[in-house]
Amino acid sequence: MFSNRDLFGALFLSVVAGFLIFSIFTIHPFGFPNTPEMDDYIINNCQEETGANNGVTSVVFDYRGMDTLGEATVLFTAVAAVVMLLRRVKKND
Amino acid sequence: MNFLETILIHSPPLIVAIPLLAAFLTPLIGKLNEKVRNGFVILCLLANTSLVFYLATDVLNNGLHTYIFGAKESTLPIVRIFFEVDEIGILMAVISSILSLLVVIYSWSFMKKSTGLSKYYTLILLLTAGMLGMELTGDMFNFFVFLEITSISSCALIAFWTDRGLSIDAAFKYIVISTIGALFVLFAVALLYGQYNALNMAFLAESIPVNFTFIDKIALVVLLAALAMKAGIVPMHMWLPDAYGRAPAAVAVVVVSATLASLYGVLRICFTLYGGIFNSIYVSSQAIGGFIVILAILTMLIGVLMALRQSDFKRLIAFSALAEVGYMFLGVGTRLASATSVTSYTDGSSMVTFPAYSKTALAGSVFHIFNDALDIGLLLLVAGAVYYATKETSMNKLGGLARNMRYTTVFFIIGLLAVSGIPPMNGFASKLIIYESTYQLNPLLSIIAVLSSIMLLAVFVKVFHSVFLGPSQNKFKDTVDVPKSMLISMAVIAGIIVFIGLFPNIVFDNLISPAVDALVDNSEYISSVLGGGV
Amino acid sequence: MMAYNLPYLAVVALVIIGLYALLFRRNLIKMVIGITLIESGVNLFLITLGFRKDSVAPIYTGAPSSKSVMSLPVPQALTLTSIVIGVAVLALMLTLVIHLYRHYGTLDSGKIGGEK
Amino acid sequence: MTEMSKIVKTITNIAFPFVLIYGLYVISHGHLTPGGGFQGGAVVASGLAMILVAYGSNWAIKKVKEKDLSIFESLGAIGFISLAILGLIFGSVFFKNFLTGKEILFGKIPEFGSTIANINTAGVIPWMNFAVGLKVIAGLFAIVLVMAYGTRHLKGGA
Repeated sequence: MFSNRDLFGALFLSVVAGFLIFSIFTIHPFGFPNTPEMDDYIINNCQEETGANNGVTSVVFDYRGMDTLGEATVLFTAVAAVVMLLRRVKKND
Repeated sequence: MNFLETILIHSPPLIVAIPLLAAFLTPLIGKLNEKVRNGFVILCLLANTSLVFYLATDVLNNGLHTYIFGAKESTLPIVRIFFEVDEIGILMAVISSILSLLVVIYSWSFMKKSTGLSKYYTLILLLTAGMLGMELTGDMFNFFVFLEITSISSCALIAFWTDRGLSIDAAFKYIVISTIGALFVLFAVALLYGQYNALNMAFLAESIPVNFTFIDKIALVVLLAALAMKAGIVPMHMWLPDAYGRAPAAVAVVVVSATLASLYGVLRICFTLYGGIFNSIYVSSQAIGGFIVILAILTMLIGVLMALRQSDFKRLIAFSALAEVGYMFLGVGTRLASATSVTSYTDGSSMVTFPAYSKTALAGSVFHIFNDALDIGLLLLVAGAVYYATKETSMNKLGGLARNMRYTTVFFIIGLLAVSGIPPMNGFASKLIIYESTYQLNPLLSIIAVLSSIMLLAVFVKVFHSVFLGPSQNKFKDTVDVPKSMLISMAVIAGIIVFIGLFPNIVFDNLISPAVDALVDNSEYISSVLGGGV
Repeated sequence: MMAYNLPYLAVVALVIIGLYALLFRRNLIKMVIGITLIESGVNLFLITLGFRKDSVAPIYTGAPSSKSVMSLPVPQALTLTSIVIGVAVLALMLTLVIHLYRHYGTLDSGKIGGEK
Repeated sequence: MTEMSKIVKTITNIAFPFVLIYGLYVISHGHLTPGGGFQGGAVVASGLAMILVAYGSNWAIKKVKEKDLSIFESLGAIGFISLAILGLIFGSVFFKNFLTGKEILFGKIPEFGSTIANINTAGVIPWMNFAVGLKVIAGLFAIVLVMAYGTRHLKGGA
């Protein structure tokens, strides 16, 4: 009663579950990041370098500004895509 | 420093910023009138391509460019985003910018009668920016963001003909596969961040070989699986023929270069991020290499066998593109699988020695990426031209077009010879290198590779006969050849193909082999960031 | 060590349920929901990596006491980006589902691929 | 989507100004309190979507043309990327925060005990917050508007 597609799917699912569970248990325990020196650097001098009180906003707009530029582009692409796909198509080709 | 010097120093971000700025301006300019917008888009891409060429000449002459965003010099715990432009990255950027420039010129008249063109050009510019960002960035999370931009914009472009159910279905398959791949890339980036608290590729490449934990193995497998899936390897290849076959021809060419950008991602992960591992630990490189070689052979065979059965012109070219992806993975797999002996030193570190042919295998695959982007691009543009002139894609209805579409027939012959690797064209050079090197790994591989090339040639000769030769049909009596803008872009690609075909050593020596040297040992990639960047 | 990793189990549960919905369900809307589940699972994983035991949000307004530990800001910025990417992908997929429903009249992914 | 009853419309009229003010607060105080361009823009866009649901898509289509939204969205995006390029021109590196430490608007560096009052800090970040906020408001509302219009004749709604 299991078609081979289901068996293949179940196999794939269990392999991914195995990977996930094993990597979850060997990563650093929750609440105790083991080498947070990059984030400590940001926490300690985000006020002088970027002038923002909010550490996360200083990371979003100044330390990792290119991510947010990519971010704004993703949203711009999605809006352009949705507007293009839902345009009124006249019968041309 | 004169103007050109500053432009050169700031060129990595500008290469990504110019298409983005053009994409944001296009809807506004589109409100003025059509011609101004088309001209503006072509102008921006022309400027961008010349900037890429200018940076390429500088990177090939005096090495790697590093660019830090937001500060002049890097702090010790690397906090900011780095753009690292080395030879392989700029080579892929050259391919992407050439193809997108020619596609925009091609779609000036190919898409003239369609609606929603402002958004169409915006999405092509965004796709170009996404690809170039993927190829230049040196930061893992930034790579994920640009990967996402590329998949969203190419999915929307695939679904451009919204009145056809098949295009929408192809786009839905593409976006589901791309999103799953991107999410697993994000999961692997989160694993690496959780382990080393760093997102910079050079810092990770240096700290991963120090203690190669099991989490790094999982991250490696997840990254390779996700990026190979997006490059169209066998078990998850079904989206590729649908995407290329059912999208407008101009869009299919840009999606080809987006797929090759994901393939660049596989190279970057294999040889830069985990380069230290594959040079020292003998078993993992041979295991993964063997697995990739098997998948590559399967991709080749499935691509060619399915191409034999197709009756639709574009879908046939799509399956031959799938077969070509098999060649590229074959080269990469041979490089990894050919690790022979491990000499372990006293201080516990070990060095894997690779035979001579393994480096040429990788060179063959990088050269084939460069050639194949042009060959498949030309064939898709020819298919678009045939569709533009006759509004027909299934080959049994087509016939006798050679009489009145003279130029397109010439371009098709050039593309046909190039894809199936026949001497005068560029496909031959790269496929010959791949045959040679894989023969030394295992003769069966290169036999299958040669066989599938021959079958590809047979398929395309059949296509040439049924579409271009044969009795001239009355309903195609008055078909005139395609307008000038389409001919120009096809002519440029054909010219490049013929040039590479006649002088392969020029292109190989000063474009491909520095790229392979940059790939094979990542020490220069790491030292330029951690040794205090520019 | 076991007790500390319970939040990660939520991540595994979300990703597995999302994958299950994607692989086994035929209805298009359920597949889109599956992808959103995986999306939120990976975002949750990114956030839980950046937590420190009894820490405060990394914000200096209102002068937090100098000895309070702050949670890591970088994963929160990454999650912000990946949430907006999730919204963008969701909007695109739903637009395609609207078109597929309008063109094929059904949401069953089995009947959609045919030549119609 | 069909129009809602009178009660829903009056409640929306009362609630929308508060949502709008809160959203603009989140955008403009991004560098002081948790929030920023994306979060604030999403709050305002949800307020606008509330109006769209209450008054029905036909009323909304007459009131708001998709063309104007795309103009606002492009302006926001161009504002954001030109701030990055200005960083290149003034601060000699792409995405440089060239306004910190200057005495012009948003130029000061906050000391340790700063409260929510001193908004005049964080250099180019507040400008970027405004640009991204404008873009997110126009973008998300355009998506909701076009989808409402796209599915209008699917269910034969008014």
